[in-house]
Amino acid sequence: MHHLTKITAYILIIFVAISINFALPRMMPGDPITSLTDDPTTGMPVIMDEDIKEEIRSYYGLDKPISEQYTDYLKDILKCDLGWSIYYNAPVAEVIFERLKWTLLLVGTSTLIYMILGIFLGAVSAWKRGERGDLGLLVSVLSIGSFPSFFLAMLFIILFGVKLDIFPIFGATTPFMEYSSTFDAFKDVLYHLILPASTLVLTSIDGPYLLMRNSMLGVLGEDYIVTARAKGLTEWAILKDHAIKNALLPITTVIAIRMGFMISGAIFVETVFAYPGIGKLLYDAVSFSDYPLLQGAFLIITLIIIAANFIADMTYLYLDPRVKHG
Amino acid sequence: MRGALKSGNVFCKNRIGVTGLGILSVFILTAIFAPFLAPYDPCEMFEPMAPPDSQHVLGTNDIGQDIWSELIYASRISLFIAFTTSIIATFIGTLSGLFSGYYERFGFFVMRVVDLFLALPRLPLIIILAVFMPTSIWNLIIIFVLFGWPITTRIIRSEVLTLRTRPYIDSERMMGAGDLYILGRHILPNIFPLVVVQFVMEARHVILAEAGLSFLGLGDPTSKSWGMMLHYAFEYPTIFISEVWKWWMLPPGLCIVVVILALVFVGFALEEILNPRLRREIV
Amino acid sequence: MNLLKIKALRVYFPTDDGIVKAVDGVDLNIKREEILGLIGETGCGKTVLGMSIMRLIQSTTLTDGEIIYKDRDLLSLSDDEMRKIRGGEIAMVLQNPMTSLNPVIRVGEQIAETIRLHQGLDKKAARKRVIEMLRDVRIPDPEKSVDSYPHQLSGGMQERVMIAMALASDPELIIADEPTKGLDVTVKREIIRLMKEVTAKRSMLFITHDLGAAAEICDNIAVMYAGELLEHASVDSIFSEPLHPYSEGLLNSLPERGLKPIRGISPSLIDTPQGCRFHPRCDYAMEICREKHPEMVKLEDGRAVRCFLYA
Amino acid sequence: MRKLLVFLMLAALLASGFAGMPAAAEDKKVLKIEGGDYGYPSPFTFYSRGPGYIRMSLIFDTLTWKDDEEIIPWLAKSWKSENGGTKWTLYLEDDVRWHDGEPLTADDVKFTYEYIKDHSGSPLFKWFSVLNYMDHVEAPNDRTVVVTLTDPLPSFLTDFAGCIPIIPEHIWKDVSDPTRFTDPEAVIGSGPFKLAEYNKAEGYYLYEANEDYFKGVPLVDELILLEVGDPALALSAGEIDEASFWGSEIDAVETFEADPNFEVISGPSFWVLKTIFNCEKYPTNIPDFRRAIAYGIDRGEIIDQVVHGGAIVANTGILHPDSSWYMPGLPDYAKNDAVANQLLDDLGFIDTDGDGIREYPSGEDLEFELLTGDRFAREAELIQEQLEAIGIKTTVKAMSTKTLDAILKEGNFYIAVSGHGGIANPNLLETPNWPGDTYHNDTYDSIFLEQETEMNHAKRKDLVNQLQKTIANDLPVYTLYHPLIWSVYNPDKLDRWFYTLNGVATGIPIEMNKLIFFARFGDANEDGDIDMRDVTKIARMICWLDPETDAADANRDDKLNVLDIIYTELIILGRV
Repeated sequence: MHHLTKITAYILIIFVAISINFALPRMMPGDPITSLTDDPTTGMPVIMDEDIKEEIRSYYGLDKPISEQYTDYLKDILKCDLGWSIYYNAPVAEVIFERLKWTLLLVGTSTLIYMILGIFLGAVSAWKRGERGDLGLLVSVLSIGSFPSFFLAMLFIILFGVKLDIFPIFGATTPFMEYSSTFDAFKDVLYHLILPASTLVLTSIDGPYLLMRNSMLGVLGEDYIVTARAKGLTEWAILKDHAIKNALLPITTVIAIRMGFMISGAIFVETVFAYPGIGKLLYDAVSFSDYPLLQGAFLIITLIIIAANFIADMTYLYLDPRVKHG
Repeated sequence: MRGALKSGNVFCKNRIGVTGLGILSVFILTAIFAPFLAPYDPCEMFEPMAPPDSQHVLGTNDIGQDIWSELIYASRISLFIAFTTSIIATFIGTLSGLFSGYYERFGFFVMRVVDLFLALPRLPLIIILAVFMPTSIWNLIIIFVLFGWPITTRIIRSEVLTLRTRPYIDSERMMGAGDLYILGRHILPNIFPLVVVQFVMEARHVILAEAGLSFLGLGDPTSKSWGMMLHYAFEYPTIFISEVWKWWMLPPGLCIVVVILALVFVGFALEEILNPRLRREIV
Repeated sequence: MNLLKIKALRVYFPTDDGIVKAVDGVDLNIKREEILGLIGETGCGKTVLGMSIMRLIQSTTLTDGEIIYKDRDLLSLSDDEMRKIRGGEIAMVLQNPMTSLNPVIRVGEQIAETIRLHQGLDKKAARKRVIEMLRDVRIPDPEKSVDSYPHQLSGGMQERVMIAMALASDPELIIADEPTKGLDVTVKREIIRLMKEVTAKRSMLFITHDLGAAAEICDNIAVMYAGELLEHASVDSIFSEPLHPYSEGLLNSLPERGLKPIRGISPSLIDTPQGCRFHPRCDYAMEICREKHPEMVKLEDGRAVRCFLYA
Repeated sequence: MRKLLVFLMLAALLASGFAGMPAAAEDKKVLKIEGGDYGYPSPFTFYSRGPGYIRMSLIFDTLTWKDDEEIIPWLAKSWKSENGGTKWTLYLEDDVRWHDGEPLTADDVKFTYEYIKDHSGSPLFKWFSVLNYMDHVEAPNDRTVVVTLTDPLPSFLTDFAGCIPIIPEHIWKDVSDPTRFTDPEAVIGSGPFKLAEYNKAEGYYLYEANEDYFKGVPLVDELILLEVGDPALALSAGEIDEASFWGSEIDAVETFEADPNFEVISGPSFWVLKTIFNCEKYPTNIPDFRRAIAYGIDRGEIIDQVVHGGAIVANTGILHPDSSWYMPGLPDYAKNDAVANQLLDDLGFIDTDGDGIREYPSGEDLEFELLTGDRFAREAELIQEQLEAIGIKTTVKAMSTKTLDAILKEGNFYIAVSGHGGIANPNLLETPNWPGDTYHNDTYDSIFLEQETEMNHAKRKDLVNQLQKTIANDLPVYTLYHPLIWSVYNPDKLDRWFYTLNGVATGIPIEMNKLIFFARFGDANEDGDIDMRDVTKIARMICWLDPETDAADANRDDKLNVLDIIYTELIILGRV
């Protein structure tokens, strides 16, 4: 029953997201055809007569009544057809999915690292509450978390890409490298991933760190910790067996919300590092008023975030027996 | 009143909070007295791309404006956007949080709207809106407010929900006190510290978001904010291969970092006061 | 033969508003196989006293005095040595089982933890032992309950789990901190009966503000007020003839004795009243009570009382 | 006399060719260029922008092409026009083969034109809309194509024959939706390169040289285009061998100029930044008011301060000075506040309340919003300052280019700053204040229509001059500057970069013309290769063959035979 309402809620959110995605670009000024009439790279205008414009409009289905466009849109989404990108001149789904893997790699790796690291540091900090180590960690984590991701990315390029010249400064792979083994390919991808991922990790770590620290401080004040201590358990055993699991509970939901932030952060990091992900794509789509692509990228990002929420909810159910059996 | 004094006392003992507040006041004073502090009008043009010297402490930018003066004036724009947005967003969020916590049916609808806002990716939406709205400071503020209130609403509401069940609220109600009276007289003072925390957190968020949007070139290009300075610096073709970044990119970036850090410190200290569990001394 | 001797124990908490003197010069002995009730109003420092024996008070506290357990001063033991005693030789039943059991760990595991730690049993043997323990504390269907989560059990059952947990390593001394708090009358009675049964041949410090429960289970009673002991006597004598006006007041507040509360409120542990700490609420207060702090007076029948009426 | 001279030149050329015998086979030569994703480089899937076309043009050939000076033969070795420019006969090169080995024939050309015209509903419009002029096309034999047009098209050789890529009939005949055909066959062309790899997500292209190319073997074995975050950084780090810069990026260019490892060439951008006036709204509908503003604006200061000298003062007649259609000597409205003030005073816009801002005769302040695209906010701000000096108050309002375009199209503005490219060709003069459309002048419009179909070059040029003159006098727009563009390259990798006459194809101002991959005349001494461009040029000079003016020459075929003979000789000598 509980699951059912949850799932209904998610379906509703997806539906609303789809509707917003549909409506938003259409409420904005500027004819999508306009974007076809000039060339942002060379700035060369193309003056089209109305007939040609009409033809293009009908080709993209922009001449139909809004309601019909909407039902068509819904139908297409069910068929996994996100439309045809005006700018990239290719199916939107294809354009997105080619880039999606890089974003997922970037965001996934970063999320994994910063969550584990943040949770670990938060736990340590809470454990050492009020001591020198806690204060040091707290101030360092808060400081690094105050860096806008693009600023840190720029500094990284200057420091590691230019001054030290030890990391690549753009792209996700070395172009046209012929890898001798899968391991080589893996190494190359990793090599390109390090700077962007570090940027995301460092600028996001304050979230889980603070949460874990607070949550942990809360947990450490709970009676069952006193019980555990009264049993004669070692401090480490108390931390490991009794505190962390409880402290993690409220954080799982936050992981999902942070996932959304991460994808947003990826827009900056991907832009600065020229990393071929969906964040950069979204920005490009926006600047070229490519409605189908914009809608598609937006929808996919929304779906990812909703999926992350869903997974977090499920994880919460799994972790917390009170909800599972309640 | 005594509670407020005590909070103040705890705050002063909190070194992190005091540091944050100190830094913040320096920036606020800089913003207020910018015309007296800046050696030049930030729009006045000199020789472009001059390196730092005695005339221009941080050199000049790509169109010959004094970067030091620009930096000082930028604190105005950045802080103005941040504080205005936070005030409006926190105000709306607090009101809707109060009423939606107090009136269940109203709250149900508000919370669905809030859920929706929170389920949608905030930055991408802001980007799209920013692209199509003519870029002006006020439009930015509108956009940020639009996405700023839901979080406050949710937090305030859950606090109101717990406060509402307190016995003294019930007794007030039994004694015939009006809803508005109870909200204003009993609930509002209790949630006020939380509102302050929300305000600080929202300000932090807006500074980051404004800098981000400006950086992507979606801010108001004619306004001088730190994000806009970074945008122009990033656009400059030799920013990475020359030494220009040291005086053009680093200062505005660090200003953003420091202001955000100050806000985080203040917010952190406030949260410690609100949440006695986090306080060092457990009584 | 004393199992535990507390000598001049002081436990102070420094706070923003001043120093909280939660335990302020307590002398107390617990004999082997004695069940000693520690009674007093909420906030009088009795829980802190229990916690100090276990050394479960955080490090910022100022602690002074001696807690001698079998010739060893618990306060001067190393953390490791203390850990071995905790849960092994001295066990504790905390108040409020609802929050004292870890909500995300199965109760069986929570009990087994103690067994494995102090008796070195393996997982399987520990589980067997846990089921026995659950049977001992009369939890129905122990094979099934062992895998329950705390929230799936009723309050009474949770309390039984707490008791089982305390008994798990066969301790010599149990410190029970208000184990019957929040339980309804019938359940309370069952728990008391159970505790009486399981503590045969053991010593117990039974901390409570429930005089009825204390009367039922305890051999002796110590009355605590504002951080210090006011009276120490056998359960029969104190219930038949309370000496200290505070003890009398406590008894009079019982429903069966007319439900008369003591006037006034418990003093703050920061600014304790001059002279006798109880004098502002005392019907028999004299001039001397305001000025001088009374000492514990040992009476010939083994009772002790801190009151100028008996000086 | 002239003939003799040319023979001498040719002899010298051949001699020098012998002097420098070809070197031994070296390692694979790889050239890496700044790129980015511009679509799968088939003629129907590249992104409809200049760089996309360039990527496609490496694989697909057109009938004619352009170098830095003129139109040159390509798949068509010669041509003639008849019937007042409505009938064009083109003779194809003999032994041209597709990448898959099939021969390229006149039928392929006929198929291409018909196929693209049939599919014009799909978004192929931009580069191929000129096919609307085509009435029909015939292939009387294997090597001859005859195109019949509905109207004369003076730009046939560039916009039609020089722009539409020829596709193989045997691959495309069964493809119903070319925009969704992305099989490997879709990039089988006849061009100097074959596509080896394409990565859309990362914006990488890998091209391999077509060893059997009818014009010879390209100078590089592999060509790589890749997306880099920061071109200047990538160039100095050696990640790429060439990158282009634009306008205010001159600072980066100067860094590279000082670096002996790099060479820099500069070219025209065919791009203009302009102040657009709304000629329908008071007071910008008053020509003198527009002139006053023009006098108030100091274009030199804008170029110095904002662009750092990386631009030239614009032609007030819009067309770029490097375009062959440029008309010099138009009024330039050099900064002159006195004239500006006089004009404004005469119009009755006088500052009566002494606040430094003029008032309308009605008493309201002379105050506007100055709209601008985000990228040109700094220029707009400077203009704002300059106009304030002549008592006109403006507020800069910056917005995205798309929004600005939409507002300009609606006509909801007074003054805007916006820019566009493509000003090599007169067809851009159709709506001079594009993207606004507020300038209406019947004479102007009729001259424009007339020049569109005028086949006589001199006459057409005169008409275009009239258009430019009208713009410069009427000022529906006041042009500000033309940015310069630069190509910075590593000469060790390839040093033949140049800027194409009026831009590649229809006017893409990009230095990557496929001719750079072949030897040039002047380079013969260096490595023994000779550019076939120069050969044909010399041959054409010998034969007095000018494709543009002598298209209908009766002795043409004889002349072509001579050309063939020389060409064959050169091939035998191994110099091509």
